[in-house]
Amino acid sequence: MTAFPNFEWVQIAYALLTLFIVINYGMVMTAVVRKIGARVGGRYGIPVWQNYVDLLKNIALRSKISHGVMYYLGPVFRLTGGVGLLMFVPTIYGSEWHQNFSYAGDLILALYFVFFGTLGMALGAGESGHPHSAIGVSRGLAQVTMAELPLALGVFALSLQYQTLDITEIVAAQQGSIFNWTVFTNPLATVAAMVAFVGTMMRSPFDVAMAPQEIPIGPPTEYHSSYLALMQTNRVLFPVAKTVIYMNLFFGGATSWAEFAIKVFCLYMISVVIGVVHPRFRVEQSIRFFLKWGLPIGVLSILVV
Amino acid sequence: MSLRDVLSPFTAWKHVINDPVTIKDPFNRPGADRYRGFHQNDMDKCIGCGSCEEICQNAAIDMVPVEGQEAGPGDSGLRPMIDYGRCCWCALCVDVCMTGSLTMSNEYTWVDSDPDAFRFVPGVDGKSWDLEPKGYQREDTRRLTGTTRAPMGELAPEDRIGNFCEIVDGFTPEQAVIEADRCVECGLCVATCPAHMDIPDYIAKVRDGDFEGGLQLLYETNPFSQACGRICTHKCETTCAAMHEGDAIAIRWLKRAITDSVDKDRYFDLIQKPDVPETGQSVAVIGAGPAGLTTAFDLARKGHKVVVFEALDKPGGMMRYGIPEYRLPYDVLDHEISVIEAMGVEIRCNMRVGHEISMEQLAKAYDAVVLSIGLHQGRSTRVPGSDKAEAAIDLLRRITAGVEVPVPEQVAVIGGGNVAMDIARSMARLQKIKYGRVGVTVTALEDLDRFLADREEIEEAQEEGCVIYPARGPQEIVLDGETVMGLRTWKVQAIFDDQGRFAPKYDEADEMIHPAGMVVEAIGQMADISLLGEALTEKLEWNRGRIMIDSTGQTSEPWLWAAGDAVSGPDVIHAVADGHRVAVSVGKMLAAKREKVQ
Amino acid sequence: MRHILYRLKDRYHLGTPVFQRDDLCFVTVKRFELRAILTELRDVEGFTHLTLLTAVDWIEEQQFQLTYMVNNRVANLTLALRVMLDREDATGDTIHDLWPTAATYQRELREMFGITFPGSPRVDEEFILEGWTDLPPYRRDFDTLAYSQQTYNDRPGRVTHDPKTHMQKTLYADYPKGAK
Amino acid sequence: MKDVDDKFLKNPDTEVPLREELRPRKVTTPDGQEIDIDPLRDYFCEAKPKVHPKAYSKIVEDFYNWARANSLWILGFGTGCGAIEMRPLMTPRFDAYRYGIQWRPTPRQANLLVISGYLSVKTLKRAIRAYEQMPQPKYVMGLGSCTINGGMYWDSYNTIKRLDDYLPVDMYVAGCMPRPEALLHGFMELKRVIKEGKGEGANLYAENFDQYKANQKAVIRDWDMPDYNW
Repeated sequence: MTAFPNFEWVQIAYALLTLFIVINYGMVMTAVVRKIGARVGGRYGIPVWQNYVDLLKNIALRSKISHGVMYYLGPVFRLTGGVGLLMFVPTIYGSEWHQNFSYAGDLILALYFVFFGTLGMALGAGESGHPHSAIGVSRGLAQVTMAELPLALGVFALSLQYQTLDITEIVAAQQGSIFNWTVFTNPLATVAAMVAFVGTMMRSPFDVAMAPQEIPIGPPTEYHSSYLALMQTNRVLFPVAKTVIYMNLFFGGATSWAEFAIKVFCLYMISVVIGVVHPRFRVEQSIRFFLKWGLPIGVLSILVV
Repeated sequence: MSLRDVLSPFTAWKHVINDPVTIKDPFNRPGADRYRGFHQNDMDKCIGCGSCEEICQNAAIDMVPVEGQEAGPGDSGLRPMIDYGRCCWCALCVDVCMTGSLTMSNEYTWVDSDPDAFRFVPGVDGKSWDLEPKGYQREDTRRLTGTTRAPMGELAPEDRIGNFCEIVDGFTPEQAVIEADRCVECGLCVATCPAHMDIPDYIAKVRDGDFEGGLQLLYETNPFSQACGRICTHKCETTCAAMHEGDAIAIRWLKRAITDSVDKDRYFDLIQKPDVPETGQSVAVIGAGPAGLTTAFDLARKGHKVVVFEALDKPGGMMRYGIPEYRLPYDVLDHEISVIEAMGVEIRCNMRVGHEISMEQLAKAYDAVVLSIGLHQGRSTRVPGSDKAEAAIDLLRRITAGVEVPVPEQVAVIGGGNVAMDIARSMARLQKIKYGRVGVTVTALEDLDRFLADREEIEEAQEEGCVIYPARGPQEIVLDGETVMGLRTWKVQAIFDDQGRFAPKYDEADEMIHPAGMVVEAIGQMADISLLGEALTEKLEWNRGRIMIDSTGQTSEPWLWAAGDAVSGPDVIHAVADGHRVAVSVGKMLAAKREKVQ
Repeated sequence: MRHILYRLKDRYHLGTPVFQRDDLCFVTVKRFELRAILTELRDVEGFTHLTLLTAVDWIEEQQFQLTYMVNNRVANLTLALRVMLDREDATGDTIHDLWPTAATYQRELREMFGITFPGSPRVDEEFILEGWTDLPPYRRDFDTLAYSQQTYNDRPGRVTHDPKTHMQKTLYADYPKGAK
Repeated sequence: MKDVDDKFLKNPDTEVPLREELRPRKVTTPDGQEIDIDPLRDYFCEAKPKVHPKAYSKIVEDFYNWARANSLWILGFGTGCGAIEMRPLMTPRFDAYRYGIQWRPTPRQANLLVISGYLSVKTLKRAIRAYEQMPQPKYVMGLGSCTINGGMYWDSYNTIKRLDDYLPVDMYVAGCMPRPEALLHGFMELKRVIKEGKGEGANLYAENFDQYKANQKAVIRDWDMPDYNW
């Protein structure tokens, strides 16, 4: 217990509760967002409960086939990435229940988890035997790596600014006034990170690796039934978890579930606002975009700090 | 990539507050007014001609018998069943439909988990769109088949009235091909034709220009094709599918076109006696009319020896002596009979049975006797003075025979049938030759549109100057001593009583006197059965004054058959049909007899 | 167009040209001169584009007709050369070295008509059909309906009736029909 | 039916040789090792499709069926003309997504194979492979006349006439082609069938697997794949 000074067993239950709330929140929110996107396109869009039905349907499928151990582990890793990300970030600041397992230095861990899922997918999809999966994975990884560069630089600037890698402390430093938020105290780093945010939310114009019309259907080509259900769960969990990090790092975190819901939604909408109206970049285009815009801003933010 | 390119897409966000462009209820959207949706078929209009089946490029249509639709005149009793596993909704079937019964609704949704469910008979298998008024209908101005007859030359009334020349030119081969091309070859007419000629088949031959092949087809069912090509009552044309679209196909004239187009001498090459062994059996036929000669033709081709006894000078029966020359020229008839004679039929003219030879002799000398004596006695109106009236049939015979007949300046004809028209027009010609003008009055009980005569006969008679008074009942032949002065008629109010019995009612106030130097009665004919002799007349069974026969034409005597007008009414094509029927029956009897001998 | 034909006429055996439009002409040429004419059209007259190469099966004459349609884009002229081949032999001369696209057309003709073009690249490989063992399907002696019925199942249960015979059966079954 | 030239007889079945690159053979690896390869075996998994029982409890099965019906994922594989009729369904005009219908680009994630019109033998081969890769339960919908009885390709030398000879079909939509509305009707009807628990085409396929295979092999002459490859 010495390594985890403020750990208590009950936190596991609390964390599971957090997970539950966040997954459901993600389920509904992504559906609502899709509906909004549909309205922009002049459509009605899916019912808000459609995600649940799809999830249930996938679990209800009768036949499953496997391509080996890594194939199994792919979605598991992927989900672990999402869950882990959420678990090591304080979801609600100041809440004893939803503090999760946040420790000093966990920012690095969180960044690792952002990447972890994609890596897991790479391994799993690679084993699925589908030649296009591997291509999709490599394209996806290339793009994500490039998108993470500005984030890493922005986070570096942040850690220089706050002189800590503890997310809880970063959040704490932003409490009090809205002007304490990093977005005002360090706008350059925020911009750099937000470029990465848009780039990694798997939305247009940066979702070519996942785009069904591209290489069918990218990494998850071979995934189906409960594997796909796992991935679906991650698809709703992961963006929320990622948004939570950004919220904590740059937008003062959340002190209640209501604030959480609103802030996450608003942040998420940033990528949506861009995504639903813009066409996709090709992989090399988006990489060039990150190198040309994201990277200099990130470097600049460090220099400014 | 300019800043504008980045920013302008965001304007699309304004749609988020607009109503979606999505169709809110896609399940109840009607098709366009003229959408080519699922088929409808009006059972009352459909005649089951199968043109839709024929035209379908996808073999999607079957003609099937359905309950409640019986075959009958002009209706095959079949209805189209459409396989929606084949249909591509091109609407050719609707466009070709001869009656316009087949249409399309604008309904277009039909899902089912049973693939066999998509076969249905529109109009029979109830569907939700059966009464849907919208949908694709054929445009009235557009027809895939021609609607008007090919033109044919004929003599103008003023050119034809002074002579007995044939009126109608007949189709030239080119015209015939054009006319034949209108035929959809449904074959509804075949059932209507008493002789069930292969009408669509020979029309197809005409269309292909194969007149010789057509002639052979004609002779398979009708040895009087030349005559029928001119004077047939062409009942077939009343059930022609094309009449729903416009003019019926000129089936009669097409038949004539075949017979005219083939060289007269070629007939004997094309129609040859089949190579069958002589049976040694012999048949006597009484009367060389169409029924008798058809029987003779058929039996001779089966290898029997046939002798035809004809009371008059020349063979042909009523076709020669009842039908005026301007409708059926004698040389055509002579040629026709010569073809029949070429089968080995022997015709003995001027042999009146009962005079030169008796029935008993015939019965003894021949294995079978066929009685086809026709109707050569005119019926009388029995009004006062009718003993002074002439019988139309008698008059016609005298004209044909070249006997001098009295031709007064004014003639009154009683009757509205074809014989009435024949005598009226014949007298009109004689008047024209003698006096230079026509003075014929035709009176009949019926209204003009109920006349029994063919429409064209009536019209042509009127063109030639005959005056027709419909709905007038003869009351008296006005006499001045022995001289006929005219005909007195009353207006007819009703011909039949409530029970449908013949009981004319007259309006006595509406009286007319038709001045005439001759009154001709043309109200019907009957057979002269005196030739049978008393003993045979006693022995035979009778049915309302007619010899009773079974469906094959056999009388109650095993050796005697009866055929033709005397048993089935005045009509050449009926007589031909009778002839075939009797010939088969006789042939069977003879075969049985042969077997018994062996 | 006519000038071009005049120029060609002196040196080659040309059939009677058929003008379907002012800028579209069909002309029959001799097989042994085809290559020379095509080369000249391409290099001298500016017909740089091979629009299509197709065939017609004149089974009655026992011949295949190859149609080489070339197009002069600058002058907007289309000239189609017809070459007749013996149907029994059915061997054409490859022109894939004049226009590389011809190789694809020739593969198609090989598969659909059975006309071979020795020397043409990949000409014997499958083009559209897979595992085809029967007559080339575009040949006129290949009966596509019969093949289809012998190969692919129809949905059973369909019967049709001819109005004429149906009426005969129901209305006058005992009438002696015809002398046959 | 049209007259058929009964003199024409198609070639008696001659074997179509396996393509060169698919034959089992020995290859030498760059490091000199000799290995046997059999492309037909190496490319595909082999497991015969089996009949999957329904869920143990009826309530659960009904619940599952409800979910399956309301989450129809369609394999976006346009085999014929009807593929063009699906576009308006995906796009705002009809917006089928609001009914829980969406198109997936991979058979692994699809439940519904829409055969959108005629199937040439060549396409049939691909359609069968796509169908077999779909997870159970799976459904097939046939669009238009062609899938029912051949449609306008009834006399084609290279087009099958009855889809249900080769795949178990759950729903047919009449038309040539059916309009998008009719297609939507078909989906709704299919939903009803699924909810009633009658959408068991996949089990039917597994039960009559040999029959289906025989039919498929009768027309697909170059059968260069294992009997089952899902």
